[in-house]
Amino acid sequence: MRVEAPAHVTRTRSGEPATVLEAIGEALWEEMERDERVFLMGEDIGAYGGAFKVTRGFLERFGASRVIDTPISEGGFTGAAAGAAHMGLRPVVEMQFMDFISPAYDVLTNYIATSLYRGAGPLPLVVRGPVGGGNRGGPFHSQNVEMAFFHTPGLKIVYPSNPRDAKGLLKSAIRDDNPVIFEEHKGLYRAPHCREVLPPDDYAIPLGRARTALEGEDLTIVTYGLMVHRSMDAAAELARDGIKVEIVDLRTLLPLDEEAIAESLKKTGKLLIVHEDTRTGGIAGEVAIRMNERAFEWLDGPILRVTAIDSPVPFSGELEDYFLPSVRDVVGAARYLADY
Amino acid sequence: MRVEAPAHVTRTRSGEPATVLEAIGEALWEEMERDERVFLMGEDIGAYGGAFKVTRGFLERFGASRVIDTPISEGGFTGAAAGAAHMGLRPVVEMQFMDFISPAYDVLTNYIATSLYRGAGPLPLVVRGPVGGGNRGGPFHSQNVEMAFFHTPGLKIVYPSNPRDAKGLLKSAIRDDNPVIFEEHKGLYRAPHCREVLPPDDYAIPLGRARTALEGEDLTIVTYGLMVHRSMDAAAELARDGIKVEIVDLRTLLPLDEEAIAESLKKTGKLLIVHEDTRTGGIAGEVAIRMNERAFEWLDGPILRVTAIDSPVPFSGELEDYFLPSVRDVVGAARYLADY
Amino acid sequence: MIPEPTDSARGHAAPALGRRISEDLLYLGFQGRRLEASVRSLARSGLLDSGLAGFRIDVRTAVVARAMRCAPDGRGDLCHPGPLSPGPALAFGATPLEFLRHVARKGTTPSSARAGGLSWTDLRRGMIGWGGPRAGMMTQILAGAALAFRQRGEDRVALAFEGRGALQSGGWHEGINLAGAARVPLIVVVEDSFPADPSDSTDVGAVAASYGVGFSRVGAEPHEGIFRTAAAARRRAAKGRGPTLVELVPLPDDDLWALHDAFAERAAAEAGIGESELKAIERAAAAGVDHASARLEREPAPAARDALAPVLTGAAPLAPWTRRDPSAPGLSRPAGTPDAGASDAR
Amino acid sequence: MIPEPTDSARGHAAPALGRRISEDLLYLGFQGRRLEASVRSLARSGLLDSGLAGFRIDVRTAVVARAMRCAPDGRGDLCHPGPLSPGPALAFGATPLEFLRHVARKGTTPSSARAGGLSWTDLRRGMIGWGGPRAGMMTQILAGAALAFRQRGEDRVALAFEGRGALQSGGWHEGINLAGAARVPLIVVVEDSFPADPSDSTDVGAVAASYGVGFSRVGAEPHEGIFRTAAAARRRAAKGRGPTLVELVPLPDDDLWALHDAFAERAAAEAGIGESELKAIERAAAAGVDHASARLEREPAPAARDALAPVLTGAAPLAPWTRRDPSAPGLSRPAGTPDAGASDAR
Ligand SMILES: Cc1ncc(C[n+]2csc(CCOP(=O)(O)OP(=O)(O)O)c2C)c(N)n1
Ligand SMILES: Cc1ncc(C[n+]2csc(CCOP(=O)(O)OP(=O)(O)O)c2C)c(N)n1
Ligand SMILES: [Mg+2]
Ligand SMILES: [Mg+2]
Repeated sequence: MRVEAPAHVTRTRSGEPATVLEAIGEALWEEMERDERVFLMGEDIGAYGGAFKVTRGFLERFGASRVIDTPISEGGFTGAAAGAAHMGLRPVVEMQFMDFISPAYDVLTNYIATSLYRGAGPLPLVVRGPVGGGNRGGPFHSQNVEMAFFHTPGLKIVYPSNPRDAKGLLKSAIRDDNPVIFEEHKGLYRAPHCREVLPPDDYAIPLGRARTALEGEDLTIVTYGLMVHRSMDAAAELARDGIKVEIVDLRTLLPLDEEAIAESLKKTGKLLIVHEDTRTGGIAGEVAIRMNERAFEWLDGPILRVTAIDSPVPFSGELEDYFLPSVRDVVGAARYLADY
Repeated sequence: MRVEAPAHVTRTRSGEPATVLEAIGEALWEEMERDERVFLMGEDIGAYGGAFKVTRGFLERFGASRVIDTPISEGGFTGAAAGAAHMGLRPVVEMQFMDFISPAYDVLTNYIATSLYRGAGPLPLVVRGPVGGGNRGGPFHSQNVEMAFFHTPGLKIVYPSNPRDAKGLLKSAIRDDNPVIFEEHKGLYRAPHCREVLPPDDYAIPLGRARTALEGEDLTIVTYGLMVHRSMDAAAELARDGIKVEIVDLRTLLPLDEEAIAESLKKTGKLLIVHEDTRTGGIAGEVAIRMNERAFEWLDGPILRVTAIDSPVPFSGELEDYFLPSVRDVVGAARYLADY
Repeated sequence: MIPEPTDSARGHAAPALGRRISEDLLYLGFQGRRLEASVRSLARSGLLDSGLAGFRIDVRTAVVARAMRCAPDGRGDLCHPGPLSPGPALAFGATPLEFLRHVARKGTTPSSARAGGLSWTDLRRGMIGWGGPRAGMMTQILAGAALAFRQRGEDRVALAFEGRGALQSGGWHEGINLAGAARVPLIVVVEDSFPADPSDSTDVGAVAASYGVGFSRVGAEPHEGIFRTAAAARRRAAKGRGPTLVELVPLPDDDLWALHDAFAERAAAEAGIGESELKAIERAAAAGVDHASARLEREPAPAARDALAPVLTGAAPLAPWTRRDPSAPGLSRPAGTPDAGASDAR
Repeated sequence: MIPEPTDSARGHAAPALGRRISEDLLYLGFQGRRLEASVRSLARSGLLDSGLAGFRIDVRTAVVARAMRCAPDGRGDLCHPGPLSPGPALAFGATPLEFLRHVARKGTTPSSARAGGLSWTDLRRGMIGWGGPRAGMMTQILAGAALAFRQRGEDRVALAFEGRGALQSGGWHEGINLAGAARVPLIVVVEDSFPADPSDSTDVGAVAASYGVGFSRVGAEPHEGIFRTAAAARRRAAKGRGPTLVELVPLPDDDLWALHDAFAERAAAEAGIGESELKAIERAAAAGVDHASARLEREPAPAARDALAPVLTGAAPLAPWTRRDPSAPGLSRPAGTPDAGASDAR
């Protein structure tokens, strides 16, 4: 008996606009239908359908051997995913919140990331889950995890900003032969302004390529995830003052699409990096030195950044709003750079 | 019965030159004598004296309750160190090789680094151990771990380059009320050219302050650890061509002494960062964007870096030598910048 | 390495606990029941997160905690009550208002609501809050605290409450192994606040045996039995005989409160606590909770800039350079000047 | 959840194993003994790391491994032999030369000596090498491989060799818990190559009981007994009855080889392997080792630029921009031009 796909993974088939959450559900569903080697592991992803209900209905359709409820042991099941990947399967591991990837730091950075280099073959697996602040989740349910892994050769890191990219990038991540960390911002999961009708075909978006979210000539903003939207809002405000911002949505953080950044910088001469993650050791630093290496002569001002402040993510809403980068911060920094 | 200090921790008392390893042993010994709250935990540090024999003789002098042999469970004993620190003790945790800190990544970044901010009080503890390549240890016994923690607000990271600093910085780290990661390069432990007679007094070197290792006016090299020595060798070679290099030894990586870097940059106008760790996501990026924020107008050339290549640390000597930054690399990059 | 079972008094013939302890347990029970009701109603009325509409307190956790040596001077036992469980904290001297402030994210919590859940850390009263993705980590922390007690020869015991799920996490195993090997004074209570996961077949007793640590299981025992089990575990710990795992078998809410009611009846009958005294205790407990609930709304939220609390001693991060708020620290330089070094105060 | 002990044949009355298996075990034993001696002497003469002067092979690990379904077609069982233990690998079809290449860091190893220790990964022959700080992680990896076997309904079993110390690591517990809960076909052999740590009181049987997995302990049993214990664990795994822990009690070197000699005697007496055949097997095994040792010196070290092996599929990192070596990849641009994007090839 073939079980029908549940409503939250059939927006595209019915031509309706999909949320990021639904787009992710569609990508998982379609890849599991396409390739029987793809399977899911995670806490409460089966009968319960996952903390955010991404996998609701999956157990019924694909069965308990492909939708595996795991013990609370992120390191152990990520390691097991690697073993299954060695044997030719293509695991997609859900972290209930991406903050919980930290117990898997050891196996991801040591075993998984090094496998190909060590001659043990590629390890096609995806670790995906919700990230980011704004949900009043406090320090352990709000983290962005990219910088925990950005320094590890052998991993890819993907962080989409909209439904279309989320679906297409997740499909590519699942089809990629390398381990991929896939970050999904909770603030985008069900955001109404973020719904869109997805292409009806089986599209995939290549990893490693940024997207120009907005064209402009005065200033480049390099950003990703929820901050793409905050930057778009800022750009709208800046446009009223005649400041034309170009926005580069990185989409894949590792490998970093430095060509796209450099091209935009060569056009605008000014570069602002906006990331939700905290400041020190954030991705802005790598972007800055890459542009020094590659496009220094084009710089008409310092490379600057707007980020969260250097602290854990605070729990209370008042504090968290202060902690996170705001539209006003982006506008302020962009004005400063435009006037430079 | 008072047990006498073993020979490897009495170089200073006897006025002899000490190695980095001996300097570290002296710091530990003296701090344990000074403050009974200080105690040690780690694998085989007791009767066996530690993999590198840093704590040889400590068990006899300080007893099994202050020199604690732990099970092979880096996460667990680092967590236990935090609990002991809550209760007013000052644990110094040894990682047999710092590579093994990765199972403690969870407790260090989530629990320990956030304690003060969460209102749970400061956690004075030190996690120390050998790092770095060149020892043919392969991917799991050669890592530099600074970038795993550099992005975590609430931690300090120290990485000395010589005996004097190693002793003085370790004393400060133990006396500091914050959690400190203390990296000791294996290649410096017993290096003969690295011996020096240490000041006979109970000196400490403040965390967070860089040191000018060499004065010069043409170019600034920012570096730390073993790479200070490689940069000094490069500087000697460059001096023969009349290129005067200034070398800033960071000593503490977090908090980063950006004032010291900026001051030197304002003098030379050129900045090269040399680190042994791999390239992408290395500390060079943060240095670059800080200098963009702070000293952009002084830049007479791009900020560049010399680093290891973006791969795990290879096992065989031939490969490892190719992987690591060499004096020739530093010379080449410095020449390029000097000519810029 | 045979685990030593602690003596657990089963059956209803348990001898009375004495007046002072009985009064305390009665107070804690009445207080917990009223607090449970208050939280549920505050959640329904939108004053607390809707997720708290099914909030529950397991009165047995307070009984276990009361069997410790609670002291307000920083020299008593140490307790980690679990991430959202006020029972043990109340036994260690926390007030209902403190609890409500936590769940309502008030600026009056010790961390100005920077920390989530119950960040109960108050070393004077002997409470330590969670601080990380939960599962198991707190057993490591408390094992280390217990190590400190043993090292200093203090008569103190560390008590941690963990969910059953913690036993699936490697971190928990590392913590208990370390505690067991070093025979430190630690008690870990394994509870299950959610209906047992059918796929979870962990045999807590077998786990205890594998670490050579003590084990007790308690379920619908009367308070006297639970108290004595905990007290025995404490004695064992204090004598240097190492950790004990105490498994709390899940019970339906009604059964939990029935335990309390039965205890109240026995207390009246056996411990010489009269009907009117009983009522007085109940009234006092309820009044405290009601006062706290009423006052909660007037408690202030934290101020935005409380986000800039120190992350390293002596050094709060600076406000972002793009913020123009003139009273924010570190913004005395001209507006628009990049403010580097934010996190790097010394 | 009572652990099911696998049948272990103790005592010397073990029935013979049949000719083919006996021959293989004899070969593996002779080979191992010769290899142990060769490595020690190569280490003494400076051709191998001096740390290998005390190198030892536990012949029992080869016996356990030979009880698996080894096949060279990628459809047999899967074995992780441990970080520096060739015994099981030899049983799975590795040659002495391959082993020596590993320890001598030769360019002819599968990873061109990029990986340390024995990076035995050869999925065709069913070997998987270590890849991380050791303690416990490989049990997770093999548990996942076993999950794949079960999911595809294959008659395959995963076998991991771990040190006793692994049981102190949380990662190991997470791996065995997952394997036990899912009843995947996994066997974990717990060995102790170093004299037991007196502070380590881990009771491996109790640990197995706590996870509801099978358990056997083997020590000075004759090869037949060890083989049957392993074969029983394999049958149990293949039948869907879940993992087994096999504890290998440490034995002095001499006792280990005495086991082999006694087996050879019995094989001659019972399995119909004549004296001359025995000698022929021994000669063949020794010749293979001697050939490998002799050849080792002529094997090339890796070339420096083998460091630039792919880290992501299809993309090797570029050489640093400061290297002038004209034949290094990615250096065709003018010398001195910063070469950005090194790791980012797509
Ligand atoms: C490391 C980690 N993984 C996952 C979670 C998400 N999580 C929160 S509570 C919970 C269930 C805990 O179950 P249990 O320990 O049995 O406690 P109960 O709530 O049933 O008392 C999970 C999986 C977490 N907080 N931390
Ligand atoms: C995570 C980790 N911690 C520490 C080490 C260092 N180390 C290597 S071998 C070893 C001892 C292992 O003992 P055991 O597991 O009993 O194996 P044996 O060598 O005795 O067979 C240790 C502590 C390591 N490799 N990985
Ligand atoms: Mg539960
Ligand atoms: Mg051992």
